[in-house]
Amino acid sequence: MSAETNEVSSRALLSSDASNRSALERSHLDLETAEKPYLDSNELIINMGPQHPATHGVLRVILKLDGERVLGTECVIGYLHRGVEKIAENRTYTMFNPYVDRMDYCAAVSNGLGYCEAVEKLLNVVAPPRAQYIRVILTELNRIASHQLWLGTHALDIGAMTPLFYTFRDREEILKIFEKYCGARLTTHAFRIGGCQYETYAGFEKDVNNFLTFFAPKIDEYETLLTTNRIWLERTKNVGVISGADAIALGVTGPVLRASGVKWDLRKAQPYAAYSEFDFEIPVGTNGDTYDRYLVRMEEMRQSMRIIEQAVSRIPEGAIMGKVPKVIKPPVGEIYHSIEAPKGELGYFIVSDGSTQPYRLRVRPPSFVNLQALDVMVRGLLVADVVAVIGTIDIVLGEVDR
Amino acid sequence: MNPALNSALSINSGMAPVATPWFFYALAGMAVLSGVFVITRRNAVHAALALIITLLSVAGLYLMLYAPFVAGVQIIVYAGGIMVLFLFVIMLVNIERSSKERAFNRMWPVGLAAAGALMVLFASAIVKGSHINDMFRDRLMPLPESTNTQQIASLLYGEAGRMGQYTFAFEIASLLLLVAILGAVIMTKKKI
Amino acid sequence: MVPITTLHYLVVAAALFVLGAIGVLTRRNVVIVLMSIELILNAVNLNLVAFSRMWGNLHGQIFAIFIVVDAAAEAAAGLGILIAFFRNKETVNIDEIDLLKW
Amino acid sequence: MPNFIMSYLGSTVTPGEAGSQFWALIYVLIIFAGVSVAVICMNWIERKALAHFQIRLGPMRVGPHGLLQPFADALKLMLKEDIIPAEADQFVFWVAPLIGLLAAFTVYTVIPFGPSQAVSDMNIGILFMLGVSSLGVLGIVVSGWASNSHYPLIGALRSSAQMVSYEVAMGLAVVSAVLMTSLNASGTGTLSMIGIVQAQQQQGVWFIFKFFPLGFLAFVIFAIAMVAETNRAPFDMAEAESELTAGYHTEYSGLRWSLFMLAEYAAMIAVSSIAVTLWLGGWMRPFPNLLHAPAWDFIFSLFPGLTFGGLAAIAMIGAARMPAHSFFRIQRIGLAVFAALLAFSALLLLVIAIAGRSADTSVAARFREGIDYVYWFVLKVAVFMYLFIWYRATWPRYRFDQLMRIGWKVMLPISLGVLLLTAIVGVILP
Repeated sequence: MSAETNEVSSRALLSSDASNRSALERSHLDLETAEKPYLDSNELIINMGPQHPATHGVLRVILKLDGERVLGTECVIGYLHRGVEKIAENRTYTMFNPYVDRMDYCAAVSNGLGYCEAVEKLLNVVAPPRAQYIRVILTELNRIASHQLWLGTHALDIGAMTPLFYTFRDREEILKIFEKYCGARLTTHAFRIGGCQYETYAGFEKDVNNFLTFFAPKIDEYETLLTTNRIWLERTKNVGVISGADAIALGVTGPVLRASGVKWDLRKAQPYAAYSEFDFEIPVGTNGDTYDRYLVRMEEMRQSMRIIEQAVSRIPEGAIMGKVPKVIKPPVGEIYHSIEAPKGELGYFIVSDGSTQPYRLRVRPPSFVNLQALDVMVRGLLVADVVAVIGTIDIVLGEVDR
Repeated sequence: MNPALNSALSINSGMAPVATPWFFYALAGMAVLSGVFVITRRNAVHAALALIITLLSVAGLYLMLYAPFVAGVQIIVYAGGIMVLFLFVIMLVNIERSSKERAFNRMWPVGLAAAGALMVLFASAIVKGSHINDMFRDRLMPLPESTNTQQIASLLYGEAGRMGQYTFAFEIASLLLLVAILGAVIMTKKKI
Repeated sequence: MVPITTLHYLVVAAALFVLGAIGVLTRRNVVIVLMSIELILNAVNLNLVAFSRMWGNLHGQIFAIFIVVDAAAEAAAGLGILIAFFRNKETVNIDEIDLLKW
Repeated sequence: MPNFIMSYLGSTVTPGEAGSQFWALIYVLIIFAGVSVAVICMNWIERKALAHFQIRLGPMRVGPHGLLQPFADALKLMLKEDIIPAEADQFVFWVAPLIGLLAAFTVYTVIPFGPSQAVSDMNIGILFMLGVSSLGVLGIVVSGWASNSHYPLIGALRSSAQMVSYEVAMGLAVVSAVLMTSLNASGTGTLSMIGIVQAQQQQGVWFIFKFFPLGFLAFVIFAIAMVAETNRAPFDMAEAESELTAGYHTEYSGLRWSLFMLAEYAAMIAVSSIAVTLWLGGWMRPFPNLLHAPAWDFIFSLFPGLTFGGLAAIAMIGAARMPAHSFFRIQRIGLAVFAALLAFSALLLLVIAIAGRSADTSVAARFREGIDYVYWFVLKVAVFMYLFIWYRATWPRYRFDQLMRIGWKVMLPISLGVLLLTAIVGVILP
């Protein structure tokens, strides 16, 4: 962790700054003792979801409203719970690999990368450079795809229908590359413990380069629709503000944290895969509002393109699998490894008892942790802002509930 | 039909409504019937809807009296403005409770008796008035419909640089509205 | 068929007025009492417009417009009072409004 | 033929003014059918145009290019089960869509499609129109309340507050246009819709260009307020699907829901008609005073036929470009028949235009005149309808408090200022 972020976090945790504390205290939700509303009888408890167009799946948010003003929220999760962590205890390390693709299904490649690297760390194996580069390319492509999906649905929540179709059109090109590479579009099982599943197909580099030239003007197209649109500015500026200190205290990571002015990206902070070899910027916001999070993600797409460009041009020759035993039996021990998924820090904590199956596997999903910040962000805002904020946190319920 | 009425109708013959009596009875019946609903419905929203029908019927009666501007004002201000306000307030206050309670207060027989007395008074006034002279029956002056709005405007605002007869009253009425707006805001806003 | 004369309008207006009076005197719900007052004002308006037609001048209509203005003011102020009252006492029943202060 | 039918035929005023109840009824029926057809067309055009904005194809399966989609939709909606929630207020729930529909359709009685092509020319036309269109809000409020559900209630409260607020700015913008009608020799203006258009004709300028930029500002205010008034994007707070699922009609289904949609589109057409009448010269063709020679009349009267001809050509090209595959045979035939129908109407219109070009009193001439008026009016309204779609495709949705802030703190002061300046300029300038 850099000195700068250290300082921020210590302030968040130790300072007795009243406003700072109140924000966190408010976040401890007690629907009964929320402040006295304007008209007693007009206090509504509204159940938003699990079947609601703007909760991105099956999130259920219980809203306590005074008219349209939000007095408190409570997230009810678990509608998509599949017990992924428990399943891990009954599968071998190899067999469990495809399951992680089903957590954040919008960024399946990142999930696989995190899991494979965690197990590799446990085994003390390093993937060969070519595999590392392929991993970076695919992961960054997936980051773009995830951000595209986010942008489309977020804009749709705020009422702009058209960006959704534009982003889906362009996301299709990425999915085509995935499909050609590993046969799957959504739940891409691309990586193996110790390297990659497949060698790149003939013309992979060309496809990726074609995508880069195709996509560069498309980001500008999205931005012409939204970035300077007055309504978009009004809807997103100063909406769902969270300070850097609050964000750190709540464990928020990813673009949400960076938009609050904290320059914290695991690709730079604890470089994994081949990220230390590439030249890219970490976009940082200043206000921590919805608009900054939008800008940060747009810039991240551009930076991802920079990374992919470098990686494709410098991709080394060589093997794609490291030396991994046929039967994976890691030594007794535990490991926590985290990567920067599109939505934030995706961590795997694995306890090994020396057998072929993990003794315990715990996932730290970014959406789950970021979702905590919802209440802090939306208190005092209006119902319309709740959907905007849910959109801007960029949650995937498959990951929240696991 | 007496001559005065005849001449009144003949002046407006260009637009003499053919089925006038029927329209009148329909509108008047609707007005009175929904007036009854207003005061008997337990549910305030039903009462408000009935009142809207009454107001629109009365607007129709204004049209039949060649007062189109008043009819327009009636529709805009009453049906479009005041009644929306009423519905708004009904939704704000808790009507579920009040709709389960007694709809009438304890003194209702007294109130009914007083209203009955009022009705007798009106009836006797109308009967007497129409009995003594046929004033109500005879007089039905023609009013030019096409310049109705202009004439009202010249009474309210004046004409050709002169002040109208009701200009001061009009200004005072606007002051009254302003006071009402301020009063409503001050009373309903929690903190100014 | 009997032609419609001023008398007819007077009868309708009287009926509406009496209905409004009954509403004001017997109902408990303040909102409905306010609505009954609107009914009374309408009855008066109808009379004024009918007389305006009877005498062939527009002064009656002018008065009707003033009464509409008055009704708007009355509704705004009355409903404002109602909201303020409801916030404090949580009732809209007129016979529970029996204190000058609370 | 009976007298009550024939007596109106030579008249140059609306049936309402002429006292011809039979023809008034006929006009009402024509307008009712016309508006319904317009809503059906609008439904198809909106879906197709929106789809093409969004790089989609839109309806393609039901009929050639989805031309029969609105009919399929209507059939589906009519056959659908009509659900009334158990806890709903049955009667009010039942009556609410009708209120909105009645308000939306009653407005059409005073809309002038031509100097005599209206049901009636009321002395208080524009006042009546504003009043009746403001009744539509009652249907929305009441439906939200009767559903006895939270989302509809919030949607209803939102939309009632919204419509009441924007009515103020809208009314002031209308008044500034009405003020402009009084700039004539007698100094008296008019509230009659036909009178307003005739005033524009006499003054030789559409009111949108009058006292530039005052007329234009008033028009812009009205154009914004009318979007808010009809609950369309970007002011569709009342039915914002991402926030309130469907707003006030969440609990409605089937025929009743379609009545809400019908009312919404009818109201859109109605407010567009007000805008066209007040600022864009109503039924007048472009430059009626400048290019007033009979030759110009003739040239402009060819436009309706040419428009239909163009549409027929587009449909024909579409039919020709369909893939040569047996699967598309029926679709190709259907589109060709549609093109033929359009071409036939084009031919008919051209024949009428040519037949009625000289004689001023013949039936053909009267027909040609009427078609011209209606054509230009509908064309101007169609531009607004396209704008409604365009807004919806382009803009995100405002938040409720922002909407109210714009209504009260931006639109109202500007419209008051415009009104004041219009009055001052109107007194000083002439």
